[in-house]
Amino acid sequence: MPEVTMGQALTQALRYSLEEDDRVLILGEDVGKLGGVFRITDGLQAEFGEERVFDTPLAEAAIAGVSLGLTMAGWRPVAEMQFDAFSYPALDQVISHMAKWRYRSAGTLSVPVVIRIPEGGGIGAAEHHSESPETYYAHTSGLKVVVPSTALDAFTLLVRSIQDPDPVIFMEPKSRYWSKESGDLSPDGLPIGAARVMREGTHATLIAWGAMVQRGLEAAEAAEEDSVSVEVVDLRTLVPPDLETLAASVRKTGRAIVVHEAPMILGYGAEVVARLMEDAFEYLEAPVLRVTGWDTPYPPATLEEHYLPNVDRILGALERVLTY
Amino acid sequence: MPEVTMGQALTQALRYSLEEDDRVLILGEDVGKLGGVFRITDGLQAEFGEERVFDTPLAEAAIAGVSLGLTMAGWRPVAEMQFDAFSYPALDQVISHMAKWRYRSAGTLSVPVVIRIPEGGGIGAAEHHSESPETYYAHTSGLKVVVPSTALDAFTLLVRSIQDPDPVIFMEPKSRYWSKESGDLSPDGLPIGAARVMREGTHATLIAWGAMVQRGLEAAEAAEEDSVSVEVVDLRTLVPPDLETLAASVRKTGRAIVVHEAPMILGYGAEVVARLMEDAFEYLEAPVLRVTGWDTPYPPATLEEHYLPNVDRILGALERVLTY
Amino acid sequence: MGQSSDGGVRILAPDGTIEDREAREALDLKDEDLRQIYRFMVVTRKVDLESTALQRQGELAVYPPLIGQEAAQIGSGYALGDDDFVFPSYREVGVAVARGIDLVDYMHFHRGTWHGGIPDPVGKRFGMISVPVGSQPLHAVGWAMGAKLDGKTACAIAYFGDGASSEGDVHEAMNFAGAFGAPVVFFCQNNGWAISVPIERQTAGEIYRRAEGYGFPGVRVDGNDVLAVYRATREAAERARTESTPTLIEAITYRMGPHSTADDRTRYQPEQQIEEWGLRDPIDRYRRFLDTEDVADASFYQEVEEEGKARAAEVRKGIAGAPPRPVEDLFKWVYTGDELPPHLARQRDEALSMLEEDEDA
Amino acid sequence: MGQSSDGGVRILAPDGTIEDREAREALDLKDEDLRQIYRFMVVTRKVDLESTALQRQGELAVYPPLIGQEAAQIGSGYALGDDDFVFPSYREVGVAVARGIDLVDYMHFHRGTWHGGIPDPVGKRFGMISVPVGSQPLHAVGWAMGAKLDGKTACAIAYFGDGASSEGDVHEAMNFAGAFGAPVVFFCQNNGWAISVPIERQTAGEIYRRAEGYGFPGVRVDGNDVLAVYRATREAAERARTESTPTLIEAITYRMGPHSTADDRTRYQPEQQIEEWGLRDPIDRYRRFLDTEDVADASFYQEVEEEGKARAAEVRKGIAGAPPRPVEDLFKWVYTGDELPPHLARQRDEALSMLEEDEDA
Ligand SMILES: Cc1ncc(C[n+]2csc(CCOP(=O)(O)OP(=O)(O)O)c2C)c(N)n1
Ligand SMILES: Cc1ncc(C[n+]2csc(CCOP(=O)(O)OP(=O)(O)O)c2C)c(N)n1
Ligand SMILES: [Mg+2]
Ligand SMILES: [Mg+2]
Repeated sequence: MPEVTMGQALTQALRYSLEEDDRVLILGEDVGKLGGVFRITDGLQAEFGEERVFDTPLAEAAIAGVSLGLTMAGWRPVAEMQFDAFSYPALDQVISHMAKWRYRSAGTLSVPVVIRIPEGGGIGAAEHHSESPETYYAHTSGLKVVVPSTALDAFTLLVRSIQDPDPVIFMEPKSRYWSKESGDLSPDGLPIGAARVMREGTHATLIAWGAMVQRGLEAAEAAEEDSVSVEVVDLRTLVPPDLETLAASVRKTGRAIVVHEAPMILGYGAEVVARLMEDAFEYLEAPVLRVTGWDTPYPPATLEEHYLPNVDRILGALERVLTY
Repeated sequence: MPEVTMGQALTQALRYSLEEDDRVLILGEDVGKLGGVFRITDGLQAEFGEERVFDTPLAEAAIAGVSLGLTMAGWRPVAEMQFDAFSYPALDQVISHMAKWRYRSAGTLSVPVVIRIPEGGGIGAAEHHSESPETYYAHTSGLKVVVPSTALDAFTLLVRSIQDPDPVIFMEPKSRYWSKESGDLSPDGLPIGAARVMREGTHATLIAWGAMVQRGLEAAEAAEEDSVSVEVVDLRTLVPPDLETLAASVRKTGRAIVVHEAPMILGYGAEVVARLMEDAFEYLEAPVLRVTGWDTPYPPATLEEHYLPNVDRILGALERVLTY
Repeated sequence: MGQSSDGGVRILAPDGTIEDREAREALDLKDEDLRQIYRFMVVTRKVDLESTALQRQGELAVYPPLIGQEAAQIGSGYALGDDDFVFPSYREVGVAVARGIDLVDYMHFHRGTWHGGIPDPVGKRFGMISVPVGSQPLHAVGWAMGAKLDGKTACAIAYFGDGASSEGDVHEAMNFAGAFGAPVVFFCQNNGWAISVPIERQTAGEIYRRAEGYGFPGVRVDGNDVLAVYRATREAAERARTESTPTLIEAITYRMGPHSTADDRTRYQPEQQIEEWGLRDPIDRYRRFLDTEDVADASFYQEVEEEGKARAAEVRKGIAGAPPRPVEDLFKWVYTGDELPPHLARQRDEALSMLEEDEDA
Repeated sequence: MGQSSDGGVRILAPDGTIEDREAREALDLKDEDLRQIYRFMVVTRKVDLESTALQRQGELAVYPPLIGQEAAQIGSGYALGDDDFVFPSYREVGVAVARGIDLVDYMHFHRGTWHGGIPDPVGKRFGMISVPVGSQPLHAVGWAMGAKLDGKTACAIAYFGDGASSEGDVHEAMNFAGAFGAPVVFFCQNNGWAISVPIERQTAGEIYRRAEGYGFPGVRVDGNDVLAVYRATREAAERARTESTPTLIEAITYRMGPHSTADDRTRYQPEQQIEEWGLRDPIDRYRRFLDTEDVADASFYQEVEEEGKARAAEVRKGIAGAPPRPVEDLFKWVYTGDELPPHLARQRDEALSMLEEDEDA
């Protein structure tokens, strides 16, 4: 079976999409010759030409706004924001226009834009390069928010995001770019909007997405050594949420924790807890706890290990819900 | 006892602050001669001069960024964003700089900026004029987020926000600008960070802030006719949250709902639910429910009554938690 | 063309006499076009006044009058080709008139029946009504880049105000247009005010000169001279289509009405300034030109007057008392497809059940 | 001053001979100043190279070299007064040298010991290191507006790159500065590249000409001629302080190193271009000038060489192996005051208890 890294799978997804649909365009800062700072667009300009894969001036609001205009001319732009925090200058275009165009035009405009955002910490980067801004997008009605956790699924999700007729914020957990997975890349995997159970378990459910899925799996393995059986759910899509899979797992286990890198206050974990409150209340044997980044700015690289959820903190939270 | 509207109380708070501290400045679009589109800065330029109360060019990122620079020169800027959705172009300056300067400078910079944002719907306005963007700010570590619900408290909270050494996002529930309250304006009311119980009750707790506090009180009154006793808690401050007051009320009543205008997904209600899950789980006799705006863009004026939580929807949710 | 001291290039003097005869002769406008332009200006004026009246009567939620800016809007709108794409702000009823947009469709925006603008913006070549100031030029640039990629010979025109010129998005749009050679005309109506902020406080520069910094031409035109506006836009659109060169046009005009029907301009707008500009009314000026050119007679003016009234009445008839959309429309267009995602389906069901309760009560 | 075809005004020719003698005579620089400028350039070069080495050895997380830009940075930094305030981007080690900033303090940023820049930015008149491209000129404008309100005669100088000039924030900053008459110098180091994007793709315009659109002067200067940069900055700062007139300076220079130590520039930067610019090294050029002016002898050069090495060694000594900050610092400066709000206190307690567990384990 072939082995690919998540980065390679994403490149393949872009190549596949450029080949399948000649209306797909790739734009962003340094996506051309350089292939992006993470090389996700590596080789694509050479292969598909400067008209379909092009560098833009350094202006993120413009990258988003121009992408919108391109959809009006019938194109399907896939825009790259260089890092998480550099997507913020584009927030106004995304919130006021991208998320709302279809609605505001009473369904007469279609907005097939994908914004790719490498996100999250754990790679020792400089400040503003390690944030997890999913809340800003997930709270904005009209967007879809997708976060792959493994290489093969990254391929599926990115292909499907580009095919999607609605705007998709596609968050790439950058600390997992080099993670490998074996198997065939397939455009027909699970759809957007479906969560998946990564590991079955009976005592508690651990809910995560992106880079924290792997961390959760590690914690689940460690727990197993103490004969604790943890079910790990990878959300894959934050919006629209897969309410059913989420509730089903917790109805079964009766206990849950949710893990994410973003700060706690209104991190997506809050939404998970609120949904479980509503959909699984009578099954809950303990409060659903959150293991998250602290409610501080993202710290400098030398301290990030004390900021990001690690296996110990996850095990601590598991213990609390199991012994409640 | 003198009676004031919330709008007047806010104007008074600005006047008081300009008088008390000659480093306080007011800036924004149309805050000068016009007195702001809601007249909150009415008369202040005439009274305090064009150096302390001034119009800016039409550029919100600049209003935020320039405010930051002013703090470095020892000023305490109070900036007005004209409407909720027009604060979005400033999000990058707020998230990447304003919220983080004190932290990033290891405590050597102080950032006494207040950004005033009229927010919320219910006044029949055009699109982009009725949003409730508190989540974007509350999720951003390093900011304080304050929302008054009544005239007198608006005075206290705004004066305290301007005195605060940290950046405060001050959300003004615009549909309540014309609401009246009798009593003396006092800078020494409850501090930032403290919630308040607006009405005591025993059967259920209704948690709200801003405009929804009044709606909640109306619902509580209607419920009383059915002999249901609802406690209404006004959060006043979304960040830092008053965890104690919140938990105490729900530990007492065992049932709760939270009401807000913003969409449900990651509206601040999600955080309230998550906190109650953690701090009041064993007291809960029913799931904590959310009554919110829908997960759609804010609708056109002619349909907003079907979008905003109204007394009927609140009563419906109360009934569900009471009969659970 | 003649060059007024600071009011931009002109063909007509303020009194309607021809200031630049050579330019006038060179215009590619037949008598019929000259009459059509007048017709559009009058229709615009009537519809605009009627819309203000409709707002006063509670039929529109809010309305931003364009009175005084008819020459800027009709002159530019009339200069466009069928395939060219308009990206308006929120004050472009005149452009809508010139482009044959259904005005009742348009007015639903101001009534608050729905958001965003007219249905089928792509088909009608008339983009979303854009309230976030300065946000739409980027859409124009994106569309223009896309049209160019397709080898189309069409241009986009982005309308925005003097206030909008301060926004970062407008700068980014112009720089992108220059860098990509996007076929765009940036049309700035400098009407002297951004709500209460006069142009002198908005910028210390001259807006049209911004173009120099992006490597393409900038022109200041007398925005109350419909022929000068027409000509400048025509040239700019041509340059865009054939040379992929953007142009920034700054049309100097004046906001004769309040910022919107919600505005109290007595707080800031000097009476005298309004009076002065009242003397430079763009319709009067153009009519004096038509009179001297002898392309229209009394019956034409009479007919236009009637037509203006009729169009205004149509708008009233179409919009007054128009019912709100059904509540389920709240959920329909958040995402593509008839089936709502589960979280939204729940909310739609709740909203509809509330309605039933209301009906039952 | 002389005017090169497109490389900006100069005093020195690329070979270090004096091209504009009048301008050279008019400089307010004593021999000591001339030597000090050289000293700063050499120190900067040495510290810069050492920092790259430190990164390669794992002592810094990432480092953006400024090699090739020493004249732009020292020339401008040296032209400032004590009260003037520097607002840097992330590549201004040279400016820090010229301003007497503690370089170990500075390098902690690149080591990732802490964020943001040096401690006490206000006291040191050296603002936050700003990674979000183009975001800092607004802070400069705000500070300058505030200083002017206080009647101070000081100016702010905002450093940014050619790439940054495309960001909306930079436009808004310049327009505000013009509108408010803020005493600011906008100093753009056009080093030809924004990571992999060359200036020709960044904009179709010339950056210094943007100033015209904001109503203040723009100057293009040869950024590898330290005297020309000094002179342009000196004049701009003076204009800012005494006339409240901003200036935009575009210094044409070249990024001789990679974008940062994480960059692979072989993918995009033409070898030949690097070689060409290598011949225009700003330090060599200035040294040739010093030689002909006879203001320095061999012992001076020797001494400067030693000093450069010593400063580089100091940086190494101060930064290599520097321990991380204590974990409780994670929570200290989110808000003012020793007492944390309850939600943060909980988290701090959890973080500290995890540490104890680690220690116990
Ligand atoms: C981003 C943004 N900020 C503020 C507003 C509020 N606002 C609406 S119109 C306006 C003034 C616009 O002036 P100008 O661009 O000159 O256009 P005009 O209204 O004169 O046609 C303002 C401040 C807005 N709609 N969008
Ligand atoms: C807002 C933002 N977008 C993107 C980046 C990523 N980035 C860092 S430096 C850089 C290029 C900057 O080029 P320029 O302004 O010319 O400065 P230089 O690096 O050449 O000194 C980019 C794209 C960023 N830091 N901030
Ligand atoms: Mg205007
Ligand atoms: Mg550069």
